[in-house]
Amino acid sequence: MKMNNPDLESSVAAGFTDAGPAKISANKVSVYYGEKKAIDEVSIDIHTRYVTAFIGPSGCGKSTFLRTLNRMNDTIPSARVDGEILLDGQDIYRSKMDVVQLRARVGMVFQKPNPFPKSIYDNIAYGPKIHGIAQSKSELDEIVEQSLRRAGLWEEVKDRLTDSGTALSGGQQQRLCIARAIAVDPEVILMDEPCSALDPIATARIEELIDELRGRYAIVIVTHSMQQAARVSQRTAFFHLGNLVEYGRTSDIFTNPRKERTKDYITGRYG
Amino acid sequence: MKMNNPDLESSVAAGFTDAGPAKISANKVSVYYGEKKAIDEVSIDIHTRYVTAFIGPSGCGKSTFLRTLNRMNDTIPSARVDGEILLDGQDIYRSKMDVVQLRARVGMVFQKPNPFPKSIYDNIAYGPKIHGIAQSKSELDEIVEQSLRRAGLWEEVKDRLTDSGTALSGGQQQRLCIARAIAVDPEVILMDEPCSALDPIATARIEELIDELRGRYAIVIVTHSMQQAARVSQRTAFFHLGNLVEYGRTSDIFTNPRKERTKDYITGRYG
Amino acid sequence: MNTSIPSDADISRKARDIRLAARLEQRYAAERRFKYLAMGSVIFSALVLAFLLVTMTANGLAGFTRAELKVPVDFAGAGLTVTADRLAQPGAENALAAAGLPDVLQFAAAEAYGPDVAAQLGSGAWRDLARQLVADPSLLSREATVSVPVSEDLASAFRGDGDRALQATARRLQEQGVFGRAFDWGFMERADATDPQEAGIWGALKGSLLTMLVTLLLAFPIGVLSAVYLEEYAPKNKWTDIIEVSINNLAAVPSIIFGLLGLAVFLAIFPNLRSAPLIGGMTLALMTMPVIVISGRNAIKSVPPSIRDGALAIGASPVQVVFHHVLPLALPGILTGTIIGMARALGETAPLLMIGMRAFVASPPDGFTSPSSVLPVQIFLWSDEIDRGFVERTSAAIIVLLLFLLVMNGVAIYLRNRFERRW
Amino acid sequence: GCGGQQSTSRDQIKAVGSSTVYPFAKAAAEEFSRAFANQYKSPIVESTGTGGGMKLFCAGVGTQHPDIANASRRMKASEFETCQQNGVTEIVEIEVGKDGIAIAESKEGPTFGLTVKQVYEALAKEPYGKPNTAKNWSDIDPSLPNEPILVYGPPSTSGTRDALAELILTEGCKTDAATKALKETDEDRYEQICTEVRTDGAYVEQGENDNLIVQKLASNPAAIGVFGYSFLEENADKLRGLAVNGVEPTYDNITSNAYPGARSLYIYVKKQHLDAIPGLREYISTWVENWGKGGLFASKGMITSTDAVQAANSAAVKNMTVLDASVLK
Amino acid sequence: MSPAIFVLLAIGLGLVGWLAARSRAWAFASSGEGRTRLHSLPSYHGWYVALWAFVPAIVFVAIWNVVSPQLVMQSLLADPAAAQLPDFGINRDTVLSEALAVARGSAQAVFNPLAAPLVEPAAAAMHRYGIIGIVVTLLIGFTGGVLAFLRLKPDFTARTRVERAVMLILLLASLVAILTTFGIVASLLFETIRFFGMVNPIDFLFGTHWSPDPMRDPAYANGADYGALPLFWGTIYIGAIIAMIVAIPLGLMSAIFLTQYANPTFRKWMKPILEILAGVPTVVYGYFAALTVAPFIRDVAKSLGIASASSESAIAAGLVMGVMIIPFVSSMADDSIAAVPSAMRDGSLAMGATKSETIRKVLVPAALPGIVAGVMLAVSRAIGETMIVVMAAGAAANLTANPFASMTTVTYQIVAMLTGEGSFDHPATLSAFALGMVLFVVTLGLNFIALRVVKRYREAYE
Ligand SMILES: Nc1ncnc2c1ncn2[C@@H]1O[C@H](COP(=O)(O)OP(=O)(O)OP(=O)(O)O)[C@@H](O)[C@H]1O
Ligand SMILES: Nc1ncnc2c1ncn2[C@@H]1O[C@H](COP(=O)(O)OP(=O)(O)OP(=O)(O)O)[C@@H](O)[C@H]1O
Ligand SMILES: [Mg+2]
Ligand SMILES: [Mg+2]
Ligand SMILES: O=P([O-])([O-])[O-]
Repeated sequence: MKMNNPDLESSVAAGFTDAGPAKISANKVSVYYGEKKAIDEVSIDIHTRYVTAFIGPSGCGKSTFLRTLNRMNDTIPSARVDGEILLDGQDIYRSKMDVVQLRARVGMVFQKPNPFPKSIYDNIAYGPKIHGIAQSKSELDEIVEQSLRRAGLWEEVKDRLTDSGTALSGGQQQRLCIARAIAVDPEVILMDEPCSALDPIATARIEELIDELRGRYAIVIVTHSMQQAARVSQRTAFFHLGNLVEYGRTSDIFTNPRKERTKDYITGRYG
Repeated sequence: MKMNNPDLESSVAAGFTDAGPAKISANKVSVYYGEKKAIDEVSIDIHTRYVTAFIGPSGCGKSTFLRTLNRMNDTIPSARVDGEILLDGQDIYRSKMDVVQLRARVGMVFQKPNPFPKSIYDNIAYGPKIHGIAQSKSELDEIVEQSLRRAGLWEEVKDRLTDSGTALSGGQQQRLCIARAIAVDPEVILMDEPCSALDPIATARIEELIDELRGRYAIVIVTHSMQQAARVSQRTAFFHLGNLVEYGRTSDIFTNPRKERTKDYITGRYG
Repeated sequence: MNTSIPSDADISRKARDIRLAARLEQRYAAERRFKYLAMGSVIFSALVLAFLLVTMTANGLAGFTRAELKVPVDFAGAGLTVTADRLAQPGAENALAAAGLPDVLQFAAAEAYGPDVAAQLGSGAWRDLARQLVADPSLLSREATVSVPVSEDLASAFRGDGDRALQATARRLQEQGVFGRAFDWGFMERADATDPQEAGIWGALKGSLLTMLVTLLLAFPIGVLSAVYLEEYAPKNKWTDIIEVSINNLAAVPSIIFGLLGLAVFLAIFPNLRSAPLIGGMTLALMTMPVIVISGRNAIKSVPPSIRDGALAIGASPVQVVFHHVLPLALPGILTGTIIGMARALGETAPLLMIGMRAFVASPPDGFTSPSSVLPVQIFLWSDEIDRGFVERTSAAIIVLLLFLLVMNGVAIYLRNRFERRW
Repeated sequence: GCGGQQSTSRDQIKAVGSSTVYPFAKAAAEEFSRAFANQYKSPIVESTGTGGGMKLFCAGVGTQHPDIANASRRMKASEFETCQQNGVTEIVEIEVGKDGIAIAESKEGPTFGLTVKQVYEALAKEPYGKPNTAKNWSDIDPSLPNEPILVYGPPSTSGTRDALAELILTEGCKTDAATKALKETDEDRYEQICTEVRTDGAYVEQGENDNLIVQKLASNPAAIGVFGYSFLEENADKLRGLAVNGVEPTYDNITSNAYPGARSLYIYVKKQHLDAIPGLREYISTWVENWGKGGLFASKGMITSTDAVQAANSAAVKNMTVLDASVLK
Repeated sequence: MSPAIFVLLAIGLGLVGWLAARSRAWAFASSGEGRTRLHSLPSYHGWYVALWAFVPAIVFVAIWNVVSPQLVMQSLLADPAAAQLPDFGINRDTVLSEALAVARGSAQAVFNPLAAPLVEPAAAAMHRYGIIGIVVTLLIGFTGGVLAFLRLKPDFTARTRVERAVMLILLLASLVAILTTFGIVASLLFETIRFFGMVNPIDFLFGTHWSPDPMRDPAYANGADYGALPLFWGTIYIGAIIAMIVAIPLGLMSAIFLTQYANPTFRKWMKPILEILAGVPTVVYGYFAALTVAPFIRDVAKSLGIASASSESAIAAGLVMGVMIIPFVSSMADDSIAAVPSAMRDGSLAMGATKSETIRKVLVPAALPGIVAGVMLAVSRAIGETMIVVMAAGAAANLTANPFASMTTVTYQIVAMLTGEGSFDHPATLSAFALGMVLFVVTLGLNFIALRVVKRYREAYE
């Protein structure tokens, strides 16, 4: 399997004794849907410098856990979260937490590209506008261009910024969604199976992009493809039945899993 | 990787010089969506004795080709099929072909379980009823029970046959759909990623089931999981960009692919 | 890489966060304003409705009552030559009239309260009395005090309007305890009349029932079937577009134009059926059908394609797919559209004016082909009556129409829930 | 079968036409069905407007066509022509009474009398050919109240409006000699000057719903209304009739034609239907029996015709004298 | 012989065919060694034969229903008793039809003595032709059924054939809309052409002065009095502008509250309650507008110094009409907002948008086609409304933008002209048809454009 964890191979075992403070730190987080426990006391630290991949069989709670990180699960009436999630040391589930601001800091990209039915420009400008990030039209233009550039979409769309975002191809749409998330300059970007609806070429393009964004943002990516996790991430967390089974350097997880369950999964005994 | 091709390991290279006539035989089949060619001159023989897996990256045309085998693509107005597909030697695209009867002979199970919003009993009984397979109520009961048994669902639902099929769990629903397909006693069963919406336990249950059904029906299964293909199939066809790149014994494909592209895919270089 | 030195990115983020926080106050204020505005609209609409309903009920309740005078009548001594047996047969009322019942009543009233008051008995008072006699033939053989309606003049005098002398009379009678307003069950049993005291709503109500039945029986199947055709089978071509445009257009065409169509086409084919519920129903059906088609198509569209695929894949034919799976699932949605369409048809006046349903029909319609009025037209006609007694009757008729509407909606909602539960 | 349209019998009388005559026709129908309860079904009376009624009436002879047309004006020659063309050759015209038009105001309003000239000047679009600039009554005549002109009246499609134009506006218009002379030279213009009503809001067309006028007058004492006399009578507690040319709109004044606003009401009967429709003769007789002074129609607000007219029409009913086209215009 | 009997007969034939064919198919299925698999279910065989028995029979019944009365009539006229009949005309017809009615049993006794002797022969003739009819119906139905029956065999494609018939019925049902459209055009066209023979279409469509006088001699009908522009303007101003200014925000905001903020139970109750607003008869709104709203508006306007404010105003009618159509807008908007994929909402929320920002900037724009459709429906309802206009807006054809002026609308004029005093050969009365035609053509045009727009939009979306 192809690995591209450049300078990090030698650093300390990921997630547990890493240098520097964690960007996001979850402590014994449990999530319930009504009566049903979907996540069971998961503790994990996420760092800005790495791309962290969540893998695991379908229904193991990857998406659920991801959505707790920016409180998107607030939109599901039956969902309830226990435990503590710290963003830069502050609990995001404390009562005074401002969800709007939180989500500006922790952006999200979804499985199915969901551009707004607006122009490409407006798709990107939406976030900066509502948050009042841009002071002027030219500043806004600047932000739009830069976000599209970072998402590697600028060259393809610069001549048709007024076209509808929904008129783009699937891969372009997904990059548009990433650009949209970047535009508010978040600190963390969460991606829930961002490539599962895309063809291989588009997928490759997104993977490259993730690699380029690494370091600037803490990136968490959920994927069902172990190959993808291996390709893009430096840290991997393996979930199973709502538990975090193993978390560590991607290279270690794939070549030398410590738990039997991880090994079984990696070698395709299930999933 | 776990392989369970019991007695067939020693037989002749699959699909090309196999003993006995093919159940389904496709000759230079091309499929177009409007202008776009989604399948390019695919020829393949499918035999009753094996489970055949179609693998390949997303968008390569697996589903498209599968749907040509029971003319489900008739429901897509823009789809057009060239070439010839023989079922027991008869072209299913000939003008006098009765599509309804064809589909009774070639059943299909979909990616997302789609039970009818009727009782479990009625879900199974629907097919036999419209085809007039059962002559009496008791005969129908018999068919329902037997189909559920074969699908390994009987024990779980026998006490609640009047409950709605949609009230079952995902895995149960998918088995219900398989039972529904079995109930009309088809000759071929086509499955399009039947496990991709299921959890590992349900997946394992379905895989077992496929193994039990093997030999009685010609089974074709599309999957994006190479592990799954390896586990359940005896023959594997690898599609890429609308082409059938390689077709042969599953063990050969996974251990000793003849084409470079197959190898790249198997080793996770893309997809 | 040293994480303790803040990077450019971190600095710009700090600045951003400050700006962001500054705006938050405003944004939350906007959020609250928006929410209250939205809530306000709902409340406003509900209040208007409540206001309308309350005023209408307040005005209309009186319409269910009428002024009645108690008259002692000695039937035994009046020499009515009608036997109790005759009363059991049809046409008993006319037999009583022929036997001089009106005069007997007139006489009894004059005896009891003087000729002035007797002159103020309702013109149809004897008819009421006849009905009472038919209901209780034993009255014929004894002396009894019966309640009968009075003339509109006396009734309005009772309200404090009109003639001063009559007002005094009314007051006097009321003090005697023989005059007052009483609930008028007959309002729900009689048909139109020129005297508001005598007018009833049953004729129009029955007309509405018959008309709606025709509308439903025509519009529902045709609407559902065309919705099925257009959504499931129609090839995407010019002809389909034409059908689609005509249906959308028909849903938007002002109702009066359907009246013109009914006049020019239906009444040309069936000239004898002017004013008949059959023609009214056919006209309204054309108006209702497109609404059902449009909502039906939406309902059909929202049935997940996976259900169709599932059925097709086990060898169901396209027709079976639709009739076994799609339609039952779409039914709740179709019913919703049908309610909306039928409710509109129920309240429709203008097109029915064109096809003669504004006729004065003094007896309830016998069937689909006999002349009739309908509730909204009756309301329209009564609202234009000279007699002021009709003001209350009009409001009462409105209440009846609204109740009809509620019952219709209730039935449909019940059916909808039932169907939803079954799946 | 119900397919054959030519030969079906009808056992109910059908009358169509004027909304003005409608209440009386209803009353007649009720009276008729009371008297002949055993014999005949009660008639169907439909208020279609005079024009609509004539169209239906003249469409032909046969059970699918009405037997009677109620009219608040005389049949027009053109309508008669249509009748003839469609085989309705024997029509009996019966003048049943009169409808007074009355000008009235709320009892709370300022009392004043008007002349036809003043009414004309207040309501005409172009009094004597010049645009109407009068805003207040006092603009027309200083003796009138200094109140804005606001008149609720019938729409141009109604018979009452026709009567207003013919019986009051044209009379007022004729008081100007120059305009009167115009009749000879340019009749079209003359008609326009004399009958066209202003549309700037001073004259409000109030549909056919006279009840609403009454209520609006009550809520707006400065306004006056024009409508059928029966409404004034019915609402005598709320409204007061305005004297026109010094004559109060009372029953007697209208009957005697002293009050300048009364028009004849007619019913037209298809003689060809007399033997075919059961009860038709009797129904017509009901009209005759009730049109007297103090009769049923009078109590509903109809103005009785003069004795001579009544006598002539009674005779017409008796003999079923067929209408002669030459009297129509 | 009443037509019901014939219909029952045809149905009976069908039923017999159905039963026979079905049992025949059962026999196929269970005969032979083991079991033969039929192409179609037995009940399809049943339906196939039933159709062949029923349809020809019912077609004959329909024809016979038209033909037989004439045959009866002929034989009746040939009867000696018919010699005394009056000459042609209504009397002759009624006498004949009375005799027939009595013979048929639908009347007890004759009103006209002449009819009495005809009753006997009429009954005889009817009986005769009734028998003939029944025999022929039976014969035709039977032949059809038997021929169909003989075609049955195990692999007979009964289902395919029956389904073809079903498809035909579906197609016919959808053609009703086209027929209706033609019917409307046909019923308006003739009189419209007559009208345009009297009044120049240019004058009519672009003239600004509307004061047709139905009482005036049509010879003096002057195109200048038939300028319908004030009517069109009034219609648009009241129905599409003022009413919409009320209905769109209130309806939309209600829908937003109900879908986005309210809890599900509140929504479940409130939605049908709001729909009652649309069901209140318009006469009631008319009174409300005329007696409560209009005077209030006049007083407010007067106090604001608008001297020209009349108590009949476009704004009073428009406001009340707007309230009336709130549910049209809110229902449709509700549905289409609820139908916006939740991915859109999630996308926006994940950007840190507040709920109202999400609604205003994402949900509403995405739901716009549905909302627009609802608004279109509401506009057409408002345009078609008459009663409120009659009662609250006055009837003066004013071409002004002053909302406090009195105005009138096309539909009101149609009703007024058609139910008024004027005769039907007068251009004033005929103008109703021309007005109707204009309305029809305009809505048709709008719908055509709407279809185009929706199509293009859809293409862009998917
Ligand atoms: N809205 C919800 N209400 C109730 N249960 C839910 C809801 N969403 C998810 N679940 C359940 O929670 C569990 C975890 O689901 P989740 O979507 O997080 O899994 P996942 O790992 O993301 O799976 P996948 O790979 O299929 O996306 C599953 O059992 C699922 O059925
Ligand atoms: N209805 C359609 N109209 C037009 N193009 C289509 C349609 N369905 C599929 N395609 C295209 O045809 C190609 C093959 O699609 P197909 O669904 O067969 O791929 P697949 O191998 O099944 O992929 P996946 O693993 O995602 O299911 C793709 O490029 C797809 O975009
Ligand atoms: Mg997930
Ligand atoms: Mg697929
Ligand atoms: O209805 P009218 O003809 O009397 O106005």
